[in-house]
Amino acid sequence: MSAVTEDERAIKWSYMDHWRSNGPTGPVDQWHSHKTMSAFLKQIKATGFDAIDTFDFRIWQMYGDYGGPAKYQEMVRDHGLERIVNTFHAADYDVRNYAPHLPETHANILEDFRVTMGRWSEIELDNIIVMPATLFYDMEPITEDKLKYSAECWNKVGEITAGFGVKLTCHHEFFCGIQSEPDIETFYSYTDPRYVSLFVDTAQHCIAGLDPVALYDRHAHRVSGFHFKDTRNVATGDDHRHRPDSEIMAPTTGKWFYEMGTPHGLVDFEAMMTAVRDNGYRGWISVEHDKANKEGGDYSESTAISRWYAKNVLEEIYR
Amino acid sequence: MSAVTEDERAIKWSYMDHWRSNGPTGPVDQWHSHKTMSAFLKQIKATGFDAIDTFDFRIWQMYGDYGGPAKYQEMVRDHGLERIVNTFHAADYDVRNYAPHLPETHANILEDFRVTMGRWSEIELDNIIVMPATLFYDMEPITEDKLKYSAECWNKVGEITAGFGVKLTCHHEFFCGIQSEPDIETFYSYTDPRYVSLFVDTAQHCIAGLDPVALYDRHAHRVSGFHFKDTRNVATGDDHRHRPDSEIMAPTTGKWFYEMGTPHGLVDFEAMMTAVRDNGYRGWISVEHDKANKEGGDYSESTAISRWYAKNVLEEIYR
Amino acid sequence: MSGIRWAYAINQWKPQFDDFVRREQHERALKTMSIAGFEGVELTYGTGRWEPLGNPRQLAANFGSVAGFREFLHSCAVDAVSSWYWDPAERSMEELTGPLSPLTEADVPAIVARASRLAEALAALGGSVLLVRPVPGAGDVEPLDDDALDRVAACWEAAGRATAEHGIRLALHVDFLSALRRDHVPSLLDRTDPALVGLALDTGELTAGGIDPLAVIERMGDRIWHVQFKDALAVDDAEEYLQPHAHWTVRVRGGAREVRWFAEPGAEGGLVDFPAVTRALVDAGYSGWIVVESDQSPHPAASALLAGYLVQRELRPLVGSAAPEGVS
Amino acid sequence: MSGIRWAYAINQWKPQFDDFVRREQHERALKTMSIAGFEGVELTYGTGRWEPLGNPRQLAANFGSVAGFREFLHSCAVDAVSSWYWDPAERSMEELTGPLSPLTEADVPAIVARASRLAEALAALGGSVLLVRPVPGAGDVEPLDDDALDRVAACWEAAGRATAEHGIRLALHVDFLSALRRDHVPSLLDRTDPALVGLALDTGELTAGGIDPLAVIERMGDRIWHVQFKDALAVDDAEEYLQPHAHWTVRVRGGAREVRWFAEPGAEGGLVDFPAVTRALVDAGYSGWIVVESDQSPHPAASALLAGYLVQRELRPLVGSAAPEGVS
Repeated sequence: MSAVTEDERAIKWSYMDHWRSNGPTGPVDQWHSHKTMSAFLKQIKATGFDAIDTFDFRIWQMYGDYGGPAKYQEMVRDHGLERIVNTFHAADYDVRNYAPHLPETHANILEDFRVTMGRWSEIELDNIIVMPATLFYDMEPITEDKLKYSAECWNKVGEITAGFGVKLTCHHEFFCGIQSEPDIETFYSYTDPRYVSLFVDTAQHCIAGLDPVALYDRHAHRVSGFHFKDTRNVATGDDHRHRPDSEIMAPTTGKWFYEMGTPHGLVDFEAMMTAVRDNGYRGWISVEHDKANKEGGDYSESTAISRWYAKNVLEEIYR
Repeated sequence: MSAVTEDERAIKWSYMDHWRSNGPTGPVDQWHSHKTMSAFLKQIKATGFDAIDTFDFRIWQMYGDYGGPAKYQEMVRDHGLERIVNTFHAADYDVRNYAPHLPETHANILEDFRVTMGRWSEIELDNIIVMPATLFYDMEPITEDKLKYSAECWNKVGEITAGFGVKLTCHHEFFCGIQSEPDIETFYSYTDPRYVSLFVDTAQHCIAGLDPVALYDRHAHRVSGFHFKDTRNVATGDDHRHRPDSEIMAPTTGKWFYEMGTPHGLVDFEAMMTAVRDNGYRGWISVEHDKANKEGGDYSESTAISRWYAKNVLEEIYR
Repeated sequence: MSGIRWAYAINQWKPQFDDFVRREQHERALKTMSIAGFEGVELTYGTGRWEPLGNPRQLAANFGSVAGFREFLHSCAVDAVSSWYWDPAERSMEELTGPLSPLTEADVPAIVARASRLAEALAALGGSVLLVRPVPGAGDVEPLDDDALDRVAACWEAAGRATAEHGIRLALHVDFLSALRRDHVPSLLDRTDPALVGLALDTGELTAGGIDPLAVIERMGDRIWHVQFKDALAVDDAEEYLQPHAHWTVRVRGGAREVRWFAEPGAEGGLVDFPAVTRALVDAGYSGWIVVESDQSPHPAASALLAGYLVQRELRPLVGSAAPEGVS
Repeated sequence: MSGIRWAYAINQWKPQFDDFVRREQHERALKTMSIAGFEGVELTYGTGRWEPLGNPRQLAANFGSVAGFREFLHSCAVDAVSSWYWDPAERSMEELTGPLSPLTEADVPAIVARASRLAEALAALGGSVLLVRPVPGAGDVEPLDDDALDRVAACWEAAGRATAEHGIRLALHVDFLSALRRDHVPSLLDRTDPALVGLALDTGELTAGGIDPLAVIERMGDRIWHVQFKDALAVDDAEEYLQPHAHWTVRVRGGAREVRWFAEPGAEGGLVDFPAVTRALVDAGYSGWIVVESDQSPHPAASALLAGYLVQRELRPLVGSAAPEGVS
């Protein structure tokens, strides 16, 4: 194999901020202290990731503990990583005041994004990622009108984020209101490709019963990123509308998500990477394995295994 | 419910020595230090166990760290537990020198038990528990002759242990040479009830495809104890003869054993306890859940759950 | 025979927001407490769908009703929710409210209403005490003057009146970061009606704050309505509690030394003399729940069992309370 | 560009006899090492069916043949077994032998034969060094006199001659409990043919034994055939190593203080200056494997990745060795 220089690489790898290590009183996340953050960044760098993604709600710790996103990003760089690529906007969806399918809540949502983007403006982000709907049970029945209102909401949000040079991109959790194949298609038919992108989470689509490769192929022109993660279960019955929560509490499994490279995974990552190549995608792929520590798992190991797989399997297909 | 006084209790509960806690360099067993031993005994006592069982190979640590079995038993008593009830003789079976179905190895086996029983003679034990055969793959094909030789071996061993006031009792691992229902029946037909007892491990029989309750009912007159533990899997295919090991390495599962009271368990403990009552058994029931820490488990929790089940479910049937 | 009953606090089982959400985890935790000899469980207020035991609405969402949760408790052989800990500065996603402060008069009606709802549920769960964080942390508010103490007293007296309607007592839980820590507890108590507001004695918090729990029992024993037994592994002798956001930087992170502050009673290195505290409580005529806790624990089941051993073998004999049936 | 290559020791993944037995666990450990930038893996001798990586017979039982194991390594992107650690005092269930001692002349043929078999397998696995524990612990044998040192030297020279036939070097691994610890290493080395017997430098063991690894490199650099980088968190300055069964009471249990002795390079509180040791090795012209290890670890994957970071970012640049393809 010939060496590929940095400049020639079409794909770089970012690690999405989910992590637990073991503190003296139980599991802690990397934001626990400077020490735990440094240990986290060292491990991400050691496995060959190029950068990290994060969550919006981390900005408070960036300000409180590091002096803001730019200063925090300096620490990231001191550990040999490039930067923060994407942020995930984890909103408190509520039909009373924050629900994309309900136009009366849009003003509140738009204001939230104006404030949020201002907070992040001191660093350069590629995407702000959103779940584009409330929980499924708060939106059903899913009607064309509701999908249209949602699309209108995100068109406007995307215009705001674009003003900050950041793409608004949608990440369809299997338990959110827009997760079935027809609903996703309808939703995108109403969105403006200039303002609303698709962020393909391989596991979430797979759990919802979609083929993530086919979904990507259909929308490749507006895909602005990926979460490469695996699952061992497709949602059954009412899993996607399980009250009060599907992500952790659905009866089918106590652990929906696994790192790629795990045995018994349902996602065909080789096909996915081939599609990424064939669609000429260049840029970042994010790796995620939220809740990896459940049922005896270990974040350090899951991170190593997933990055091993990226390097030894996926980069042989495209890099 | 009327209170049952100590003297009236037909059943007491003993905890079989498998345990891991978390040391500074990884999992450690309770024999790691006086501190870890004390923490172990406290937790066994706190859940209401009356006593403990142990392994033969622990005797070296009893001598090295505590001054011998009697001194160690004093520490057990200082923690409010009665005594050491049973010991498990984990021998290195080998067709070259230690195989009950091979008469040429019997002299070596008998000598081993003479030495072993001498080592234990300073305390009173109820049973010395053995796996009555080599690994399945070292004994197969299982012939009537081999079962007969094995029985002869254990008859002689039992005579030795009886001389020390201790019952020789057989514990049929699903992966040992004597584990199927017909082979177990043949084996006992050749053993002398005065010298060879049966120790019913609910999970092992269940994994091997036997109904442990029916087995117990057939042999109740010579059952000298129990391991109450659960499983979620019955052995399939070559699990019982998996080379080089079935107990940890068989492909079906990475964790054969669970504490009783776990969901999805295959053992019917209520039926078992009813049979114990109906057969008029009085004495000790041992609780075991070896390798409880695998796949994210926790020995403290498994111990609590199993003893909770004994108290709140089984003691309602018989105590 | 005293009227002391023993419970265990569930908070140690939830180190991170996405932990301890599933029913089977709650079941195992409750059975562990039960078999360790505890009759009750103390809950901690929480909000949102990953806090199924956090508030009455979540209990209803997860167990059909508050009564459904009590049935679940009974199925785990736990008799009651002894108590509920609530800091009004915690937001409520269910009620769309942000932090509430007893120092802000406009917040008082909402605080009283929330206290009343928690007390109503607690009564249905067999409990007796609502614990509240009476004021924010010392680093997060102006020093408390007489006027501030008057407002705080009025707020909790009103809340105590509301909880009393449900037969629930309201007890002020003063932690080691509290703006009350230094000298204000007596001043605050003196401003409240002893029939409406009591004190929750937390051995670990007091010790970490450099205060001897025995001295508190001696001085204010007649106001103690609730007791928490946790051990302290370190003392904040550098006054780190005066820093802003000390809840995070000092309590969670462990301050400049990154210490672990708390553990279950009997933990190695623990600073609290539990037999002495137990004897002092009996001497002071204390009657009610003693809730054992470790706050957080790397191994919650082990913490509960080790604490259970201490209670069964050393502390319960001092109290003379009857053991729950089957525990010797 | 030096001839230094980096490997990681697998022993940290097996804290207890029934751990780390299944194939998928080995696969995950090897992939973790690989992605952390290590080309090789060091094995530790073990015996019985729960030691699938412990000796050539177990490799054959589990992977069809030694070559089958090498294919498995390659499938995990690990290039070679760098080395194998063997203490002849470990029994062999496969060969039905008990402890062997280089001090006992009757044991020497068996030691030589075992060393030869391990070397043969090691050669097939791409390795280069068989590490041996040259003598028992200080508390478990009589003090070594000249005669004893002569016997030990003769044993290992014979073993070294046998391993050399397979192209494998034999290196003496002197740990902090060794009867050689005090002053005997030079005396023993002087008695052996420098072409047949070398030294394994273990930074952690030396430091825990109160010996500066830099001094050893300076004095015996030309005899160093193998290097292990582990960190020491404590020093045995009370001479606990002189106790009988120190392998258990001092090494495993941590001695009277119950300390954790060892951790991966770069661990908090580590006493070894790895950049200085690395520079000294380069200056001494060392060529061969540097095996990074933590001995035991509560979190093996984290240990491997943290050590990988140190190697990639700090140590490899000092050595000037090429990074494995794809590691920057």
